[in-house]
Amino acid sequence: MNKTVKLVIFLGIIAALSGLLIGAVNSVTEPIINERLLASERENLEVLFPGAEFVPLEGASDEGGYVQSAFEVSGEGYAARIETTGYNSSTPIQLLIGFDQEGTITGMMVIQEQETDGFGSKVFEQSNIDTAYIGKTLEEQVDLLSGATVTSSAVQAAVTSTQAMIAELIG
Amino acid sequence: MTSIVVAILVFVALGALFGVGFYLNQKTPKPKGCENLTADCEGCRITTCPHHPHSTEGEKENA
Amino acid sequence: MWQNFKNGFIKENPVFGLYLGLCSSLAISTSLNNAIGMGMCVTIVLIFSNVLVSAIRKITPDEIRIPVYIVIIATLVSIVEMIVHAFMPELYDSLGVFLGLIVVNCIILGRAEAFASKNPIGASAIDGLGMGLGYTFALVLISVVRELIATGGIAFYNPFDATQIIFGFNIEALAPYTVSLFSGSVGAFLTFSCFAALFAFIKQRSAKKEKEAKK
Amino acid sequence: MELLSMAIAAILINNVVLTQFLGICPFLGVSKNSKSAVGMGLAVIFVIFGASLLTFALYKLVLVPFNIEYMQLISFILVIAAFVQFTEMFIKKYSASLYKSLGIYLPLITTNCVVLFVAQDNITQGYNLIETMVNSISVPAGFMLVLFLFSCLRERLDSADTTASWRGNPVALVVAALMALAFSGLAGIV
Repeated sequence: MNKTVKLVIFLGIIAALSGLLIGAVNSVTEPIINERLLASERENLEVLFPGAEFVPLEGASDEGGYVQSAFEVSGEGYAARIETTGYNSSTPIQLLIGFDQEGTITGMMVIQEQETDGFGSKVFEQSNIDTAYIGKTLEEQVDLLSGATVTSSAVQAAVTSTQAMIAELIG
Repeated sequence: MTSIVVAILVFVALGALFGVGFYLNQKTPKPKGCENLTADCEGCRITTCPHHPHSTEGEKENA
Repeated sequence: MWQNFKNGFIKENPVFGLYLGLCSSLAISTSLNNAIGMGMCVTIVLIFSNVLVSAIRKITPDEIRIPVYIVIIATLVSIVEMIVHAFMPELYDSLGVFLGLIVVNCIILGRAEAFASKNPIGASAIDGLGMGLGYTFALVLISVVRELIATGGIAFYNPFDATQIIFGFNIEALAPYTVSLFSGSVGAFLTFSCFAALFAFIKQRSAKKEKEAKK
Repeated sequence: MELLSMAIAAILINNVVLTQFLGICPFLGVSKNSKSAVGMGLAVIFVIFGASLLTFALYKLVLVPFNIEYMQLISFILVIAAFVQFTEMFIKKYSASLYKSLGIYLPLITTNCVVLFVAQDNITQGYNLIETMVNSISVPAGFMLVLFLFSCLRERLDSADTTASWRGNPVALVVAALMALAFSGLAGIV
């Protein structure tokens, strides 16, 4: 038998065993890791998608780097937690956005924001969220809010980048 | 389950690629005039490492 | 065999004596917690890789032994990484990329090549344990000094549950004199060089004594 | 512009050797003279650039579609190792002069942590292809810069009269600490 073939077969067997082992360990640890990733965000996710099943999308990331974590909501769509900085550079804005299976924005929840009261903070009032964000399809850009340009354009850029990622996920 | 099968296949392919590369590289002779060239590395004190300058002089330290 | 084990600590301490695995020992020695976590991971990988390499030493073709070792080590590190990720999430987060970089830690490949490929399984396992503990010992030394100087205290958490402090203290008198520089790279290099010089000093002195004894 | 500041940050501010502690072994080992420092540095740039592109493609085209991201570490190390072997073989075969200046350093690179770090970093940072390319040139360029500077210092250090127990690596690490201190002063430029 050719020597090279023999060597390749030996290494192949070792590699196959290793692959099997890693696959097996992964199938044990993956659900635990997913559960842990979910645990800290479940509470917020439940608000947007009550009673749904969530699967963390670990490798998911967007072009602009705004997305902190993303989840597939089985049967309902997707959710993404994004972070961006508006006017207040020391406290970033954190939002949780819900998408349906076509990528239309169905919900938005403010996790953290410390923008200027009366200006930037208006972006996160429920009335503005309902008109500027909810119901936007993947092709539409979310609206800017006059009088809060810095904050709302920061959010717009982050949401646009997230929409692009969701579009890629839907495929 | 299919993911494990794909994982094994990818793994075997990469492993074989590395093995073949390693073997072929070992068989390729060094070019003329470079036979005795070695990169001296003194990053660690393992004198048996082929890159350690002491390895060619035999074991110097017998600590 | 006891000699092998002891060698791993002082004379052939993998970190201070042989300068192996410097990258990780400098980077994660910011706290005792990280040092022990990393040390344990490396020790486990080292024991298993030594055992496996030794177990297949008679059937491994010599030409491709290095690739075989690398595949074995990478597999073990992946498994350890997944287990730590699942069961010790805080440790996973604080070790970060260095957990995966155990693969290229020269201690492991070095021991596989220099010891395990030539010795029976039992001796290889003990060698792995000795070297791993020697590495942990070095990491603990550096990290204790760095954490004390940088924060004025030591804290060690339960790796399975980070809210539970197993052991910790704060020296009040030190608090006004903490040097935060020591949690960064400058402190790492300085602390390490002091220990390396100390170990070199011990080694040189014992060599001198041996020489005199021979005379 | 963003790419430029990314490159400067990778070379000077987040220098792999001085702030991330990666590649310390070659930093101490191959810094005996500036010629070998440059050779090693160039070899590392080449290998990291090639290996990063390959691992990036492997991740996006194989690991993600088949949902086997957990194979990242192990497949990357194999790709890097294979890439180094094939590169060394081709250089041996086709260019003796290139082998003389760069090739002899290739065997030292397989277990160089910088290579694996950059390959993984490109993925965890979520870089696109262009950013990956910029990152995988500038990180090793920072490595080469520090290696070269250090080798120049080291030539002087070797002729200095140091106490026996500090001779060699310990005093070299003190110099590294001072370099890290100096580089930390650059943190504000981007």
